[in-house]
Amino acid sequence: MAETIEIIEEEFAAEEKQPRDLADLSRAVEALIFVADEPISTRALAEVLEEERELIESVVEELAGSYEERRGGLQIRQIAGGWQISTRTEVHEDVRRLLKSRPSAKLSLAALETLAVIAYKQPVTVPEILEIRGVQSASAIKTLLEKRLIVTKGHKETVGRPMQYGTSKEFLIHFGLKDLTDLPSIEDFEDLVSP
Amino acid sequence: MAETIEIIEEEFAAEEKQPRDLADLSRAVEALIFVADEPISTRALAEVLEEERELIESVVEELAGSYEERRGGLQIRQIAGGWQISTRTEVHEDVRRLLKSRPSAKLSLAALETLAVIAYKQPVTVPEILEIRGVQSASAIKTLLEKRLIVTKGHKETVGRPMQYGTSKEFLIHFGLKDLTDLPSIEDFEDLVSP
Amino acid sequence: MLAEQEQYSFDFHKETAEIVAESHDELKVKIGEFAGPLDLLLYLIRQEQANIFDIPIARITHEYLNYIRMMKRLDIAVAADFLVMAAQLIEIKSKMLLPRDPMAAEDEEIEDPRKELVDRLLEYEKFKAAAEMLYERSTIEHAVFPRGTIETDEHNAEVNATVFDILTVFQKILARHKDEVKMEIHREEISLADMIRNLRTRIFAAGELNVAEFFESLETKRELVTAFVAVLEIVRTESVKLLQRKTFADIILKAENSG
Repeated sequence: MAETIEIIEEEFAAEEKQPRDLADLSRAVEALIFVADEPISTRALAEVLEEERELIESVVEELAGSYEERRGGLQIRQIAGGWQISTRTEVHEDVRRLLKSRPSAKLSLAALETLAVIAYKQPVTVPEILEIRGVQSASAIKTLLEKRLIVTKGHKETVGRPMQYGTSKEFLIHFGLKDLTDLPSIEDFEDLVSP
Repeated sequence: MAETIEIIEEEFAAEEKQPRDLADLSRAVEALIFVADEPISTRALAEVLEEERELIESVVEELAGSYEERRGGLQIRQIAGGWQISTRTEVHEDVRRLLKSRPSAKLSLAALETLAVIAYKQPVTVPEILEIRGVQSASAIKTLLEKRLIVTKGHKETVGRPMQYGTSKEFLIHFGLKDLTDLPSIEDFEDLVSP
Repeated sequence: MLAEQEQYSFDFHKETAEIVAESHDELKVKIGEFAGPLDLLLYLIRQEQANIFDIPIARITHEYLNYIRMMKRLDIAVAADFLVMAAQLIEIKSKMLLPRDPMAAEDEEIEDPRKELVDRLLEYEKFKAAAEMLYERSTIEHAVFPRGTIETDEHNAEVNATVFDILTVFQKILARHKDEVKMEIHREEISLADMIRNLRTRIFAAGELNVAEFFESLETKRELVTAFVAVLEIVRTESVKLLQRKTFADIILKAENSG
């Protein structure tokens, strides 16, 4: 009799630290991605849920896949080093009609060129950008700073200690990039330019 | 016969738009509920989608039912005369833990102003910050201390020996600065101001 | 519908600058501006269907200068960088006209004066292609929307900051501060008539007034100037005289009837 009781107690103790089942984890992950106001990384999810990163990774991927399969109005995607729920491109016209939003003011050609140089050459200084573009980029840089697409990256330790610039997290979000390695390599553009 | 076909074709052309299939409507409805800042009413949805209210009503109910069935982390619920996507009660604990653990990356404008004054004028006392900002900064200073962006720098040897504040090592890390001389000066951006 | 859309959707390809020949020597810039001298050069080279590795420098220079002249005629400010490039083109052109040094060895490689320019153009063109890629990516991204605000966001109505924000915020505080100081000065500004009235009241109330002390009680330069004029004025027009009881002593304003 005493033996039986012991066994039951052990079972109870084991139950207390039973791992959460996958459906439960997936539920939690979905809710957390929804609530986070910025793309949330696998690491942050794992920390909040106190689970292994690898496990969370597979749960998120499974969840993103299920959204994909369902083909509803929403998607879970990887952006700026994290996961985010957003609408699908297919419904953008309806969404735009609701938000009465026009495609947000786009960047000028000068700003786009400057941003391309900064993205590929970061950290990069104003004189270095001038060297590549052949034209002053001051107002473009100011616009990019104001739009938070670029950030300062400290002074360069050369004569005059010029300020260096690099791209921001907003840059990744704005251009739908997972991270900087998601940018196509600059050499890839070589084939496109004049023969 | 040929005439009849023509007439039918004309009728089709006259119809402004072909009715959307239900899956398509459901996708749009889901996206609209998701992006709306407030619970969105069936009427508003019907207006944006240019469909009959009754049809939209049944589409939303069907969609809410499918969320219910799936038992994921989110639900579509009717609230304040509209529809809203929110997290399920089951996951509230995880959500609360996330909100608590939120990275201290964000600062209110008051905190940012106070931090700016401290960064550029350090070591600086509370009366000196008041003098510059023109408003009390007590709670901002408390926030900055809690976020470890500033530290105390001893008492100033004047009347009342007020406490002095300066920026911390975390401040440097947070803003990607090597050291305090790396803080941008007005001159660094001078070239950007002129058009 | 189409026209309406065009108003706010920037098209990378359409808004790229272009020069359209209206008649033989009347050129016209169609839309926008070239992003820089290299952008213009690439356009001219493509227009001439020239090989970028063998740029017909004389012809391209001619076209380039034409463009600059046209801009000036249209009163469009030509950025200094365009002029710098014009000078470089002329320099390359003249170098190419120089006869080969007869003393140089037959097999000695002479560097093509165009080489540096070609390298810059090729490098620039890569980034121009990258800019186009960014443009296309952002167009796709504009069809994707994040969720609307939810309750928890409201507890978090805060701004994300960068070093640039810190500096801008600091500048704004300084500017605000300056405005406040200016306002105070403005409030305390006093007219000459008021100053004379004030001075008179003080002199006749006490019978005399120490000029240095009076001046010290004033705060701004402007007030001092007004006060100085007021002193001269009151001495000239009223029964008040200036006196100094001994050398180097304070100057006193004294009402004459009070003895």
